[in-house]
Amino acid sequence: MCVAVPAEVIEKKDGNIGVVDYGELKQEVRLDLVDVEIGEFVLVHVGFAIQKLSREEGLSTRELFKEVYAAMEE
Amino acid sequence: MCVAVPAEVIEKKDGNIGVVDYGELKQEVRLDLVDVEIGEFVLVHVGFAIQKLSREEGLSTRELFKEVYAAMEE
Amino acid sequence: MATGDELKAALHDLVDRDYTFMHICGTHEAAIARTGLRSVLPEGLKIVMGPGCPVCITPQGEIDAALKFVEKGCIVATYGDLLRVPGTKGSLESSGGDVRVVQGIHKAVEIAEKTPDKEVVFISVGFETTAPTVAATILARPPENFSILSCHRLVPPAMQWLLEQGEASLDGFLLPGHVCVVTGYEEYEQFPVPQVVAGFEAEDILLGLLMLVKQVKEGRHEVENAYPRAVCREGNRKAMDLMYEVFEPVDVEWRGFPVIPKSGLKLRPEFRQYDALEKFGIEIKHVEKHSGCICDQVLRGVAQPTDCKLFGKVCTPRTPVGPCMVSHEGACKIWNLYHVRHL
Amino acid sequence: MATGDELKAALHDLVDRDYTFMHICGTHEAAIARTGLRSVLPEGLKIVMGPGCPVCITPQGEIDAALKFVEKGCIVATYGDLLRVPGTKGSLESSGGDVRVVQGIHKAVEIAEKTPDKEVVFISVGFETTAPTVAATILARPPENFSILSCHRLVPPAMQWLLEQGEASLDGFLLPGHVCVVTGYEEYEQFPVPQVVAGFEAEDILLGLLMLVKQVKEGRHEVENAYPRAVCREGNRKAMDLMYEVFEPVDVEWRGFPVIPKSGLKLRPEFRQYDALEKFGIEIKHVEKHSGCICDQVLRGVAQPTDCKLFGKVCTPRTPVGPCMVSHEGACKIWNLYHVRHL
Amino acid sequence: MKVNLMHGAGGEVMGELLSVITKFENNNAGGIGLESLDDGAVIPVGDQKIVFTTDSHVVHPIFFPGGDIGRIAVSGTVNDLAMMGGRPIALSCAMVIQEGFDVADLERIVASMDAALGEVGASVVTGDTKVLERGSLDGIIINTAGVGVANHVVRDNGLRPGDVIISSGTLGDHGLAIMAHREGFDLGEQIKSDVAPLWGMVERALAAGEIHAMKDPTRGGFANAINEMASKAGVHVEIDEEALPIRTSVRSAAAMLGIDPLEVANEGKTIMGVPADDVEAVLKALRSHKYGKDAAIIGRVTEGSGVVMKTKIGGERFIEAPIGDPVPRVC
Amino acid sequence: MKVNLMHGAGGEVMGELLSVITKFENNNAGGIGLESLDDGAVIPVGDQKIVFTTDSHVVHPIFFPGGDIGRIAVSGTVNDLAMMGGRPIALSCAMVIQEGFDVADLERIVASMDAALGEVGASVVTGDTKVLERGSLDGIIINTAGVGVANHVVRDNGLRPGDVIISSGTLGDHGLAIMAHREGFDLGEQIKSDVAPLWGMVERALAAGEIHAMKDPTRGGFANAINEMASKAGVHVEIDEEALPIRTSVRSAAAMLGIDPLEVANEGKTIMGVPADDVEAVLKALRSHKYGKDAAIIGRVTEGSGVVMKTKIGGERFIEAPIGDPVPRVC
Ligand code: SF4
Ligand code: SF4
Ligand SMILES: [Mg+2]
Ligand SMILES: [Mg+2]
Ligand SMILES: [Mg+2]
Ligand SMILES: [Mg+2]
Ligand SMILES: [Mg+2]
Ligand SMILES: [Mg+2]
Ligand SMILES: [Mg+2]
Ligand SMILES: [Mg+2]
Ligand SMILES: [Mg+2]
Ligand SMILES: [Mg+2]
Repeated sequence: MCVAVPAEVIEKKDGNIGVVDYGELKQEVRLDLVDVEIGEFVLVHVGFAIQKLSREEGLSTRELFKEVYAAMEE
Repeated sequence: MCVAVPAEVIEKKDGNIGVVDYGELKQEVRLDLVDVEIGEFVLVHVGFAIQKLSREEGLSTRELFKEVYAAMEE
Repeated sequence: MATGDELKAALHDLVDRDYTFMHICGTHEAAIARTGLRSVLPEGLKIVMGPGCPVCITPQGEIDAALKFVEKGCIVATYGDLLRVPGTKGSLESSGGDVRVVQGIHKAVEIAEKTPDKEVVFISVGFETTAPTVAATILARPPENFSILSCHRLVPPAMQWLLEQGEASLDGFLLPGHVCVVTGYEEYEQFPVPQVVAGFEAEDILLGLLMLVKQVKEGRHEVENAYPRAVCREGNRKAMDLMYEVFEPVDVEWRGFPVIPKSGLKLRPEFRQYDALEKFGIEIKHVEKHSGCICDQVLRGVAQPTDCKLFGKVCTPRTPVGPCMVSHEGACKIWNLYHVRHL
Repeated sequence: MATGDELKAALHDLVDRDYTFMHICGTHEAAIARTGLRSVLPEGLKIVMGPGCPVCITPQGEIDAALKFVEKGCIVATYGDLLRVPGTKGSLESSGGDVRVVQGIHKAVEIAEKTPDKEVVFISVGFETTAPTVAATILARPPENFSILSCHRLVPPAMQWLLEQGEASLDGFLLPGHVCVVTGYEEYEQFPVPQVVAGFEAEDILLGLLMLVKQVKEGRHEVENAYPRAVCREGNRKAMDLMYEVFEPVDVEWRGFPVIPKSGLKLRPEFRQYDALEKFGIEIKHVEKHSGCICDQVLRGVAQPTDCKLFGKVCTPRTPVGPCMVSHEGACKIWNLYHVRHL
Repeated sequence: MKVNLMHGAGGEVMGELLSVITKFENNNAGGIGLESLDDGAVIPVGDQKIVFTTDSHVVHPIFFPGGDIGRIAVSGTVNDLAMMGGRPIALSCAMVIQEGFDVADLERIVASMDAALGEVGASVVTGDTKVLERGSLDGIIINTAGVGVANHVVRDNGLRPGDVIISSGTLGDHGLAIMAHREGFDLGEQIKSDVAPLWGMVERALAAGEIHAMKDPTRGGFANAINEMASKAGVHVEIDEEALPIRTSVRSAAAMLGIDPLEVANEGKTIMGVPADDVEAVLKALRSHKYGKDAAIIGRVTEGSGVVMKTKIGGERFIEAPIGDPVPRVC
Repeated sequence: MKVNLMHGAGGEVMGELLSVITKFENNNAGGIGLESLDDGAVIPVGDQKIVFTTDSHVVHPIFFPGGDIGRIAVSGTVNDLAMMGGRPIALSCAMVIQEGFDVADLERIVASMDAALGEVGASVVTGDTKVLERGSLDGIIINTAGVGVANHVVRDNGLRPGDVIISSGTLGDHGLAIMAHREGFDLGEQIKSDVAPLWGMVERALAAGEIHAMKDPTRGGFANAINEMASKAGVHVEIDEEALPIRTSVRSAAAMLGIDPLEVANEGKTIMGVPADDVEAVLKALRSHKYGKDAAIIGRVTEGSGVVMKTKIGGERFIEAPIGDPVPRVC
């Protein structure tokens, strides 16, 4: 469940509030549940950032597939 | 003050209710304030008959005028 | 009934100097306006308006109270006349509440019977003509969710107050026919001025005026009856008895007037459960009139609407400043509609 | 990310017999339907749906309670998803009350701050993904006129219950990516079945399926992570801690299921002032399901929507009988929209 | 400034709102446009004169003695076309419906519209439907627009001194039927609305003689229509109180409710200005049609301004456009 | 049965209501009538083909990024005329206004309507105004009907196998602008409605090549329009997900709100079926106009039925007309 969308943190404000960019669309979201810096990516659900997204891990999904598939080839 | 219209009592019902005819228009009205019989005329105000109208007196308005005016002629 | 032509001719014959008579009945004014009656009167014969419109003379504080019942979520039932009368904050019509126009109090009771889970408040205006219908209904013990805001007024105390002021140089009064249907006219005999009870057809009014002119000319001052088909001296005793069984007279303010002693009607203690003010703990507040309005003078017959600086400018039927511009029976409104536009 | 074509090719290479996996996430089902993902899977590879839609599994009694707050004149704030879910007497959308769609609980609190003279009740549904956002908000002590109806549910107790039933012959589970973002997946390691945490792009799901097939083929049963850019084993500790600071687990009914132990969340005593049920003295009543509906079996993966006699006839998205036809994420609704019409 | 109810009730107050709403620079398609505030517009297309008009209809109750909102929606637009001399050809029908509205009622409304269309040979050819959520609309609003074709366009500003004023029938029926039928007066179905599509009747009148001006006395009633006609033409109109055709039942209800029957809507009448020479023929043509059998001469046009009524008592008073919708009064 | 909100949201459910509302025997004036449920009707008058259409407009908020209810009221009707191949000539404007509505807002709305009219050379020539009391309407409803003239009538049922489907621009802008602007999402003015009167653009396309079918994807969005076009023509349509022009901001908002951008209204777009030979020319003509610069080929027509989308992943799924207005979802 749970629609959640990735976004980049582009501003931090007082009171656990941040501004994120979903892609040509900016919105204020709550940062109560994560510790993030400007420039980092988060997953936003019901107006709250619920987790940081790791760019490196994201890129490595392809690697993950390669690993999985390579393992199978054997 | 007080819009009031003459009407003929054409029916009497239980509970101080009567049906009157204003002239091609019938309506139930309350008879709490008057003692009337079918065929008599009443003056209706806010849905209540507030007085019986005397036909004879009504006709005599013309006489009344004549009296008044005649008296003046002298 | 005598014909209009005969009556007009007689009046023209008779009137030889200026006469000013006051009627104290909005329905008289409405009939006069509707029939263009003033246009057929001999020069010199003037009819001025008194405090005869029960909507006009209902103080703004009472309208504000009615709006409070709306705010409290009550169904407010009343006559159409009251719908557009402005209180301090808008009118019943624009209040957005559940406001029902009813023909009479009995229909308001029917609403209460049909909606037992809602409070129904009937805004009860009117003179002696109307109060007995309210009394008869209250005596039948309406359901518990029903109550009334009594804004009733009695005519003779106001007339007495007017006479005591002695400002207007009046030659006599056209008495309100439908009030007298109920009250009779014995009570008016105390007033030492020419008075004639008149009905509401053009002919009734012409006859009433004729009888007034005649009294003046003959130096009499008594109460005569030009509306005998509906009015007798003793009135409708049954109706009057019912009224006093349920209500008692009380000192009360009239819109544009000060407090007039014993000029209002309050429910007697045994019927207080139907008193909406007590039931909801609401008080009538006095609201100051707009400074420029001379309504009080208009209602006392000492000024005409056109004497008011606001008339037709700041104060119009759409943006009424004073009570007389509010009601369909209000002097200023009627003048605005029928007298001023093109004449 | 791996390309779809590579993933599809790999899956086709690998699948040599029938496999059935269950996802327990409505958003997975929505993504599968939206991308036409089933149409690219090798024959034999089936994805069935579990109880993963928080709207579907909210019992009718809780919707009825939400409608009671409307009746009491409260402003009811909630997610759009709940608007059209039918209670016993209509839905929030058709209730005529002051119902506001909000993005999240913090917006409901803003409404409460702006309308201090009104009670605002937030209907709080959602799994572990959502509950921490509610906890963080409650910890900030919203105003007194704010409260919540907690309809939250936890995933692992339901999964445990499903496994204990052992009805569905499942080869493994696609774990709900966004729940695991918060909870991590350590807790799932107790279950002796192949499980893969997956994201919501078509490629994420394909990768998850690939990893599941591989586990089965290799005779392993463990929890693997196909969504590492968002999910780690420990999840978001901060979010989980907040959640348990504010809520405590409670036995609760799921729509179409019996009471599942420790599967709900209730406000801890120190936050009871925000419990709308206590504040307004309302109790959740159990409502019997429509007899023909096999939603419980659908949600447990032992039946498909098309197995239900009511499906598409009596029960349609416009006239939903069971919970699965209600939500945008409901199995029956999604099948009605994407699978059945012309295929 | 805020819009208030009086802004919607016709007359002078409405004029203020209209001055805002009609402030279009693009207001005329080469014929008679919005600026003339007539019953409809005229658009020249090829060698034809297309007449075009619209009205939104809100009526409570939606079913009333003598008709329903559907019959009004068709008749209102057919009549506005007819008032311009236009034969009604095609109507649009746009319904805005409140959630919860009864579909059976919709069926009745559509059947009623269809019957009214059939009377004059017009069709509803295009439509639109919107459903609003509970609480955002009370019942149903039906808008119709109409397209007609005129051989000879008739305006509402064409009164000339010497013209005779004709009413095609009794006045006040619709307004008083609605009011009497409303809850609380218990007058039931004793007064019937006059709602009717008038093209058939108007067609006969047009064929019988010259008609200088024509208007349907709808919102604001006869009082509003005759004032508009007089002021647009810059003439004085004198009305005979005794000549006004008013049903006894309408008179009775008007007296009881404290309402002037000249100030309430008619939905099946036309007021015409006809040169003296053609009066006989036009009157005969009107009376030959079922909707015109009570047609009567009610006044005359002279130079000057304003509308005056000669009362039975021999007095004179102005007939003014009403301010606000009439409300039943009792005191 | 009672009317419910889904009856007003387009698609199959709305069809049920339409079957009641369109049950007129008098439904055609000799051309294309109500029975065809096209964007508008066609009425032959003299040697001319008159196009006629109507729509009632209810929008919340009434002012939104990129437009307002006035611009929609004009554009919606201009576009329905254009979809039939009709040059817009004259519009009617019927406003139903709630008591308390701000007159300054009315002024803005009228100015906005006037500007949109000016863009295509049409005029508002006739109107109507009703004021409803507080509590009986939420804000304002504007109905416009439109009269146009067509040289060559285009239908919405004319798709033929072999045709190419063109969208005149990006999809989902209006619906998501409205949703994003609503209270509670704080997205402000980042997404702008596409509301625009399209006659100028359509005129160029009509001159450039043959157009077999045309429809504006308003209520129910592209998903509704393309299904209607396919089912009326009895053809199969295949859409390329990757070819669909959707703004990044619209995509972002759609993802965040859980809304399918194909299911929300557009107010300045047209979907066309064009024979393969004319595609280049028509596309070029569309792109030459400011409202068509993002025009794109998005699919093709084959024999069969239904509308299928080829997804990016190489899958297939049906595009169905939505049931009910989309509501933002978060879980
Ligand atoms: S015109 Fe208005 S302000 Fe002047 S006396 Fe009359 S009501 Fe008062
Ligand atoms: S089709 Fe309807 S009744 Fe059948 S299982 Fe699904 S929700 Fe239940
Ligand atoms: Mg007209
Ligand atoms: Mg019109
Ligand atoms: Mg009209
Ligand atoms: Mg439409
Ligand atoms: Mg005309
Ligand atoms: Mg269209
Ligand atoms: Mg249209
Ligand atoms: Mg349209
Ligand atoms: Mg109109
Ligand atoms: Mg078309």
